[in-house]
Amino acid sequence: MANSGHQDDFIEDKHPPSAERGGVMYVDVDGYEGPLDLLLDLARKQKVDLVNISVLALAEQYLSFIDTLRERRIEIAADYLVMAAWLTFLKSRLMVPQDDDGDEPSGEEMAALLQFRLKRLEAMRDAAAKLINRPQLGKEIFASGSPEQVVTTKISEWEATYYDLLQAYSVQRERQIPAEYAPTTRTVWSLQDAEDILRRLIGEGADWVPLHVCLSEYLELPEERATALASSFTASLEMVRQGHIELRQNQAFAPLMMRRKKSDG
Amino acid sequence: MDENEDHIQQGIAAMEADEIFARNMRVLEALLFAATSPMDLDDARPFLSDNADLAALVDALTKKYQNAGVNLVRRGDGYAFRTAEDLAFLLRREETERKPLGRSALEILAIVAYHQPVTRSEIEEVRGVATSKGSLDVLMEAGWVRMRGRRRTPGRPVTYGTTSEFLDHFGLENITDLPGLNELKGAGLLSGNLPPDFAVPSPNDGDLFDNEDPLDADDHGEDLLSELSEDDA
Amino acid sequence: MDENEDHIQQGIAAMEADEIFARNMRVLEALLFAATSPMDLDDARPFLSDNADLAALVDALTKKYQNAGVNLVRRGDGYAFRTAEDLAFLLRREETERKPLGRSALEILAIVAYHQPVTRSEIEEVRGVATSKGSLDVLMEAGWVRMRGRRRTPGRPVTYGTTSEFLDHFGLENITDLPGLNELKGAGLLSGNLPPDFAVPSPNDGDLFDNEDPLDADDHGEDLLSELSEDDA
Repeated sequence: MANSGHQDDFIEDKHPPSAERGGVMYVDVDGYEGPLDLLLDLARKQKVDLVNISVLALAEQYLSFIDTLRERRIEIAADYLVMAAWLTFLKSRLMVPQDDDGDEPSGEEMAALLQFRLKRLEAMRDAAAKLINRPQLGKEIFASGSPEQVVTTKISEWEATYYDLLQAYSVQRERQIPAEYAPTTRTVWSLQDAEDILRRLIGEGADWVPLHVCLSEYLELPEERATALASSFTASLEMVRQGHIELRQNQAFAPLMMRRKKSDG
Repeated sequence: MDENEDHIQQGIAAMEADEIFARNMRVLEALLFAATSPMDLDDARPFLSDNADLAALVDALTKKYQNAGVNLVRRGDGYAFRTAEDLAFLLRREETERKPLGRSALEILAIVAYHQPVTRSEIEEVRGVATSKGSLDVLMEAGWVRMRGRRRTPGRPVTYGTTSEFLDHFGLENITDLPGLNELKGAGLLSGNLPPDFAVPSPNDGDLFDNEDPLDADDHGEDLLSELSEDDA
Repeated sequence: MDENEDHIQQGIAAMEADEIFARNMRVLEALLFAATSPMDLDDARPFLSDNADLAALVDALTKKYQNAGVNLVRRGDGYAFRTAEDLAFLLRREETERKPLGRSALEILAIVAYHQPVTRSEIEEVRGVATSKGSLDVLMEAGWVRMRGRRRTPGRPVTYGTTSEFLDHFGLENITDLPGLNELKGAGLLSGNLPPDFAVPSPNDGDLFDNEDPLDADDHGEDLLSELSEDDA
């Protein structure tokens, strides 16, 4: 797809105009993307394939370009100066005959490395141009213009059990039953009540009296029977302990007899 | 000789016409595919050969896609490729979300079930609290509660009842299978201490009652009186 | 008799198989038409018959659309319908949504594409200049470049690669279809600083390399070392 015309447009159009006027090259260093870019541009001006380029000539052009900038007191980024130093070194290596100590890279090796880097950068630029000149999606190739969306409908499924339902009904029906209850007061004899009653019933007489006969009046009321028996029995034991009365039972389940204690005066 | 050449010329012309038609069809196909909305065929003209027979092209393209997964269909003034109708299910996904029914919705459902046909204000009477419209909506959306009709009383309130889906969900054969007072007591759901006049109604989810009117087709249950009172509030 | 019946049975089975295949093809056709970005065929499985032969289906579908205005194309791991490439000139429209890439961003894109997985300092090595932070961001925002992982070397630099959207945008079936890739490989220009006679790596936009670690979920590529040096500058 990529034709060289396109490619050149794309690569060159944003480069600053560089021109030779009266033998002096005016180039705006700001227009270059770093020293490698500048070197590549200079190399192209040799109008030969990068393989056949004269690295020595290239280094000299670069260095003189940097010198020009310095003379004109243009500030130069450090990158460019680092490259200048490296090229100066390369130049000396290329011009001075080799001593074969093998440790340091030879001038030829350094030149090959520079060539490699220039070739690689150029290759990437060509690749970028080829890429951008391919038919692109949305420009020359098109996807479906009105894709049909997948519609997801959410269905809420409510969960409730039969028991939940019946309970909800019962609970709220009961909640609404009018609160007109008459408090059923259970009669409970306290021990003190029982003691008072026993004292009253025994009276001043010192005869043995069966307890259930004393209480007969109360024992007939079914709701009081249990409490009357239990409380008065417990109270009577207390009263025996305190020495107010005496208790007697002839045999198991026989009537419980009680009387005022004589000494209790 | 002359006749022969004529035939050859005609043959070439026919071949060319076929090729042009095929090319126009491809272009139209691509344009319709890439169009963001149904395409007016006239918009394709600039891309086609002069005097292209649009009707014939659309016809051929429609036929080509007749049995495909995608059909060429007319939409308004334009044409567009659309998924074949019998494959529409491919574009619809359903997700079911299981959620427990909220307490108040459950209570309302229970009252509707037992007391149907029941109006909203009757529901509120039993519950002793105001019933939000949303809860009834949820129950209707769940498919368990329906509007049966309108009570023939002032304000003509909507009456609610349960549906057959309700019976299905709770495993009831008939609405009368709902346990009565004694069964609720027996199950321990109602306590023994109920006032003598406490009653559990026998529910009815069938025909309209005598005091119920059917809903008109365009009656969606908007309640004039309650809307008004809500507006006032 | 038996033999005859066998033949009939086989005939019926074959017919059924044909019908099933045709239906699968329509379903796949509809799904691919309805999607904008390339679809992984496995995503179609739930809608196809059990054990459908995906490769055979795609093959048949590709052939069916071979000469149409719309083609079925492979894009990385997925497939998509796209307008035919030979209609590119006719259909060409100036893209308005995307700003054209700047020179340096495009150069970086190419380096990432051909050298991936590649670190920022490797990109800088090729270009001989520091990479402004914005350039990679633009490419990632466009959806063409992604952070793949971290190289298992000192400093654990982030590695970059291209995305499936990159393939789709530039109409590449696979990353190995990059234009001029073989020539570049042959010339040893993809080999970093290795001498040309070393084994030449191929770009890879898929799985991590042995010397790459995956990014953690919360690793957004902030590079402590490079952030620091940028702050210092």
